[in-house]
Amino acid sequence: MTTPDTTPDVMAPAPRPPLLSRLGALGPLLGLLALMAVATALNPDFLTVSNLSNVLTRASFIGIIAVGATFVIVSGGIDLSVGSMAALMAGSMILIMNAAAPSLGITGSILLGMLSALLIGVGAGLLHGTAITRGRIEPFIVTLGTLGIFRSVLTYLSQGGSISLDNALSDRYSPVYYGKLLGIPIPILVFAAVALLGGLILNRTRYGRYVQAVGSNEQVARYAAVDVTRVKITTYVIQGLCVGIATLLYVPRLGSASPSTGLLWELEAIAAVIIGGTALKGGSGRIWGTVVGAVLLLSIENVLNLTSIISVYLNAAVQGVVIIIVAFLQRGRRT
Amino acid sequence: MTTPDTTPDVMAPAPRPPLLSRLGALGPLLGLLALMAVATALNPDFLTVSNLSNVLTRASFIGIIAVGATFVIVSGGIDLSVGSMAALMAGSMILIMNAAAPSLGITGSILLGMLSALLIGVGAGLLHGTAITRGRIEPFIVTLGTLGIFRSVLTYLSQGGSISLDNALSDRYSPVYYGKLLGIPIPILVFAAVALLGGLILNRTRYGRYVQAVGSNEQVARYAAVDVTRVKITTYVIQGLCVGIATLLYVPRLGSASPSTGLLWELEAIAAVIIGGTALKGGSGRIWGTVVGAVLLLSIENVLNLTSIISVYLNAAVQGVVIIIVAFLQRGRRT
Amino acid sequence: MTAPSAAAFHGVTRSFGPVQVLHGVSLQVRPGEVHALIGENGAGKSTMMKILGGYLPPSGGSLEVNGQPAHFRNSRDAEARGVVLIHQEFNLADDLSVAQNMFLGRELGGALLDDRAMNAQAAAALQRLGLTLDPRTRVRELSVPHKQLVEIAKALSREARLLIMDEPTATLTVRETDTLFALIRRLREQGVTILYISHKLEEVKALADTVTVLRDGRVVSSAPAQDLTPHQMASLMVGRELEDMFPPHAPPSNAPLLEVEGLSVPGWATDASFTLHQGEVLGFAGLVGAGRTELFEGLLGLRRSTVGQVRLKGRPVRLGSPGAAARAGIVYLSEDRKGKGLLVDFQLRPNLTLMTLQHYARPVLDPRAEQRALERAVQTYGIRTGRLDVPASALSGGNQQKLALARILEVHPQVIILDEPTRGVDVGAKREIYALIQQLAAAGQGVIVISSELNELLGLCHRLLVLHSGRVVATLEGEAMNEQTVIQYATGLRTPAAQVPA
Amino acid sequence: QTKQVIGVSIPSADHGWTAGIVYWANQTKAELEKMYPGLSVIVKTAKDSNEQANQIQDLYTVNKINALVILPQESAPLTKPVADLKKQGVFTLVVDRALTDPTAQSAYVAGDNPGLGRVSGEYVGKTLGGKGNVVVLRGIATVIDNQRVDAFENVIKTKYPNVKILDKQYANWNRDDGFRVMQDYLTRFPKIDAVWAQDDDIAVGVLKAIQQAGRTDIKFVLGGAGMKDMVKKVMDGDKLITADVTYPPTMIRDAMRLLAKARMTNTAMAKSTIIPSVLVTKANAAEYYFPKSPF
Ligand SMILES: Nc1ncnc2c1ncn2[C@@H]1O[C@H](COP(=O)(O)OP(=O)(O)OP(=O)(O)O)[C@@H](O)[C@H]1O
Ligand SMILES: Nc1ncnc2c1ncn2[C@@H]1O[C@H](COP(=O)(O)OP(=O)(O)OP(=O)(O)O)[C@@H](O)[C@H]1O
Ligand SMILES: [Mg+2]
Ligand SMILES: [Mg+2]
Repeated sequence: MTTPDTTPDVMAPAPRPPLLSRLGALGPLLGLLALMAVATALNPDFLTVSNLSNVLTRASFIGIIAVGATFVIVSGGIDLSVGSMAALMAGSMILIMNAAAPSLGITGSILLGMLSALLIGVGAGLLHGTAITRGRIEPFIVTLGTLGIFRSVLTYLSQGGSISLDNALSDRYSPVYYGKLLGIPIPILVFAAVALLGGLILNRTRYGRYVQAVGSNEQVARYAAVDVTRVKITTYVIQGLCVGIATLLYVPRLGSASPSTGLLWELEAIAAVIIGGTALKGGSGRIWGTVVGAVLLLSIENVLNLTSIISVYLNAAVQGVVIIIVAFLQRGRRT
Repeated sequence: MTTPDTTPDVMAPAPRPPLLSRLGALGPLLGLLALMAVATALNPDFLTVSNLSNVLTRASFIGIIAVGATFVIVSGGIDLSVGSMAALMAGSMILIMNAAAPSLGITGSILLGMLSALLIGVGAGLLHGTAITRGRIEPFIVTLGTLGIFRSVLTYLSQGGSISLDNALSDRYSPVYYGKLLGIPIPILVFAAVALLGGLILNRTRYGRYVQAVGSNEQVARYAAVDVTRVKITTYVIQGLCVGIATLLYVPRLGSASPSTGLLWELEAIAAVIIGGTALKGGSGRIWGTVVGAVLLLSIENVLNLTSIISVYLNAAVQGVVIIIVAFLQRGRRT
Repeated sequence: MTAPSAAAFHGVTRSFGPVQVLHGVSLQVRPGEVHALIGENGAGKSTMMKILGGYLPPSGGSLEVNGQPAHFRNSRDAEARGVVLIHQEFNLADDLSVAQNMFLGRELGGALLDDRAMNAQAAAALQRLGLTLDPRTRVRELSVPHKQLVEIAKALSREARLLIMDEPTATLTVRETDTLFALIRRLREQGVTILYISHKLEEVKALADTVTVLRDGRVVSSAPAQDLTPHQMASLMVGRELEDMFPPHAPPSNAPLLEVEGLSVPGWATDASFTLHQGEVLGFAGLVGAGRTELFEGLLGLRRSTVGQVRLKGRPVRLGSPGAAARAGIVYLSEDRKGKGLLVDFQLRPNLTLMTLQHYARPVLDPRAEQRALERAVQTYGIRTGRLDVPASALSGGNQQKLALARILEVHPQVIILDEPTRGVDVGAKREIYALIQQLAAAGQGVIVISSELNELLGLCHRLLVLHSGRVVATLEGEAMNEQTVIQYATGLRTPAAQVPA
Repeated sequence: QTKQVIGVSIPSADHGWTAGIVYWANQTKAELEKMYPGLSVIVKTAKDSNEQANQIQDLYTVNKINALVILPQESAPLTKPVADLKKQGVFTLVVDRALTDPTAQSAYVAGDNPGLGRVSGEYVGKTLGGKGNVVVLRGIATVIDNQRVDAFENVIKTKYPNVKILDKQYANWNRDDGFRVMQDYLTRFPKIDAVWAQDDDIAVGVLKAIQQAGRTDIKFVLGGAGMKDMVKKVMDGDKLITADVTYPPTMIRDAMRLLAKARMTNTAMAKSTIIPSVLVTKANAAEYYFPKSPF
């Protein structure tokens, strides 16, 4: 560099990040494409519109929850309770709908039920966020606790059995899952909307920037006048809302809730987030990665259903191996 | 060298070790004592020797695994696979014992089986550690993957059913669980030994110091010429060994392994570690806290079985509430 | 030269990605001398020293230590040859204790560690620096100057033949600096060679035998210290004549801007009251540990504190949190750049705009407007970086400081509290920061400066408050505002009998 | 020759009984495919209701099944997905757990959960001579568990009012929980006459706990489902395991056989077939002993 004596040297125009790290960032996508290629080779039906639409529809539940989990994880937290929360929401929602139907009518009670699911989500999020920030308890512990609590309450409500939506309600409500708009199943549209909105919030709004800052270094964020407590609480509320939205789509599908509803969804959601390239320690993350992660997880399951090359006992092993391979493909990003 | 020429007057006194944070450090212990008081009030049988010995014996499995988990977590990692690993070990161990009995004799094959469990632990630990350090894959993902893989392999080996130890072997081996030494059940003694050794290693050896340094600041550790890769791999090996030891005690109890063996042990082990005051993000931790955490978790379950004050459906809710309360008691420690 | 050089660089180059930082530097360090290395922020001083210390490999060229070629793969290799580096950015594990950090990687004891011996030795090493500190304290709990002293003690406790100090005094006040210098001189007598980096040119003049000036990754001069005045050093560094460091200041108005009454921060400061006027630059002096940092952290709700009353332009305000303070127009620059100042993993742009995002939200953030702001700030504050899209951690220490300063000034605050504003900043840039402070004051804003450099405080401030053990012991202005008086108050040699109401 | 694709969707082998289901499903697949050349049988396992719902959708869209045999993880959540398949023209044979909407199932091969509870209740009541203390270990919180326990309690309450149920806790159909819950029961209740473990896996843990405590007040432990080890014990005249109540995983075999026959020979199949839960005692144990099954 030939430097003029006085003025600071002119900045080079920001060049693009190195190719390798850009490729690494595409890791999960590459993983998904590779999986799709293998799947199609194993069973050409994989690539049919109806199958792909099935897979995406299913990925919507975990995917929507995982969008919320991305916020929580980027901010440096974790929420283990999402599966139980979904179960509790589904159960309460159905009970409320059934109870309200005689007085409010079908549509009215469905709307009331939907609203109540979202409210439970907001409430749970506030509870988590407050216990974690003001109560200064580790997120892992708080949400492990509520994992037990939510599921227990549902078990109590259902007296150990299952809670089913009345038929009339079920018929009116089921298009929310089974219906299509412009040929695309509604859950996929909702998933896309949630992901887009999530991406926009995380990457293009003040709040999203604060979430990243808090996850990167809470102390610095605090000194920079970021209201860390509010930012954190809000991530848990977003998580709760996302679980609520996923439950709104889940209930019309199966029309019931039981103590085993949503079991282990937390692991799947967190796995989707991390396969997507978000670091568990927080600070940075990307919604599109999470979306790819969720689709990838559900595709593995789908492929296993489509083929019978190996023993049924080994399904989970194949899933495990694929997850590790995909994570390996995108490891370039890590420091 | 003594004081330099310009003797400075004594500086501000060393800041007091704040009483509050010292009390906070005792949080889990306080929690345990409170729980024991409540338990005794609810059912005086709680404090009987035989009940306490039952509780401690059961706590041994999770406790020993949690000692290993403390190393992993302090170093900044996580191992989700411990439950599946235990199941795989138990199954393999039994199969090996059964197969070897005719040729090696009872005692020989028991020893071979025990050795093989420990070797599986070491192997799994090496696998995890290597994938995480050299493969640069998030620990969460690696061990989520092997969680599926280990359990699948066991399910395959058992064809979904259970694998049982032959009677002759079982009779010879069962004292390892049911036997007593100086009136104390062997699992409790082993737990105590593992905890003491773990505490010694973590707090009083070079290696333990490096584990903390790596978890606190990997870069600093690297600059101090700590072999970060080896330190990390070793924590997973220690975890594997601890799971192995726990399995050695587990198998003689029921003499069988099945796909439900060790389910969710990972959550219990991590919960024990964190209730004990180790931060999930790594850097510092204490084995005695982990021990208290494990005993506490198992005591909650025991108390619930000893009383019928509330609906069984709500057991998990009570557990959740107690966990959160205990964590709240020891929150003083957090920064 | 008869004896071989203690250390020598031969045409050493170093690049980070496409950006070349060192352009073939050659340098001889005579054994047993104190050799100062000076240069503007980002000139490449730390990079050179990291290479010598075994922390970074060179891209080209070669090194010699004691006449023998040196190819260090890591710092352990360098230490084996007696080369020890004290980092500019602290290199301590927060969760470990002071003693554990000092002995990390070379613990005492056999199979079991001998913590008692390590604690004793650590305490002794700290004592040599005049610091009485429980070696079992976790580093997380230390203040920045104390971390600095621990970092120094850590290096001193190793058997160094060649000791590299990268801005060891950036946050130390006169007394600690004096103690350190006494130590350095003793080490020199014992034949230890010292490579010393500092932006405090008076110190360099007082201490060094030889001064080497680095500019843009090239050595521009290497000469005996006695041949250079601090002013000449500065001119060599920036490559042109520097005018007066401190621009003349306009008198402040009499209108009070910020009035604080009865501020106490438990354990740190007791019943402090002061008034900042519009257009005033108010200094806070005191020794390390006097509680200046904590006082203002308390004021902004960053620590637990109690306060009688705070008035801004005569109106009572409540400053419960940094957010409330920022909304009221009060901002604070932390002395702890790495821990509290910058998001080191983030790029420069989000770092700069973190406190002013509302200006870029319409309502969706406009990264291009942010980028323009960054380009402006880079110009205004002279932030030197090869590229704009690097993480903040890739900036040199002084340039990180400028970025942190730029962030809080983006807020256009009324009251600006600056804790060590020129920490690690080169003379040229320092001058610009001083000018900026005067400009802000001239525009009617109020500036509070906390600094370890007495010169800076004396040259910059209208009035000076001295803190001792958490109490305001003096308010000085005019004639009374001189080095001797300040030191007397700060060390407690003089008591606040003559206190003027602030 | 008719060509038929039968999909079989069952829970994955996560405890003894489901392992038996998986085993018999695979055995029967081999048997039937050999017997009927035009037939192909696809066996799939699912870890939860949600996955099972996905799975039967995949079986329809991709594997193009004509008939489905399903042993639902849970009834309620699978009712809708099965009903959908039936609407698309797939013959749906539901095994063990009846759907909440009976019109969703073309045919039903039923295990008899209330029956299991009833038979168990009768045995416990009668063997105790109408008087004594019983502890109950439940399974996992599901409808099945409720049906069994309700039927059991009902028999005890109405027919044996002097038999006292001391407590009911979940043991999650696994051995470890059986052991732990029983250990605590033993601490808590000084006198227990009989244990209803409801499931043979739980009973394994219960036996170990009793053995460890060395308690002699317990007269017998009644499991359920017909696990081979337990049936063997009954056969051999074990002191504590005096009987068992079947809930045979072979019901999946029976269902598959019935369906294959009906489809391949184009005959109608009975709308509902009940596989009763029967009491296994020393007298009839040999009939229920399948040493090759994993269960
Ligand atoms: N890891 C890195 N990646 C990219 N650039 C870097 C990295 N480390 C340093 N640089 C660049 O190298 C140049 C020299 O940095 P260095 O830290 O050596 O400066 P310095 O002379 O010590 O400055 P200061 O006085 O501010 O401490 C700077 O422009 C800096 O941005
Ligand atoms: N009132 C006090 N009581 C006890 N210790 C004190 C007190 N004031 C200061 N200290 C000591 O000073 C140390 C650090 O103080 P610190 O350096 O943060 O103060 P400061 O005045 O902000 O320093 P600087 O002038 O460098 O900013 C603490 O570890 C503490 O031991
Ligand atoms: Mg530097
Ligand atoms: Mg300070």
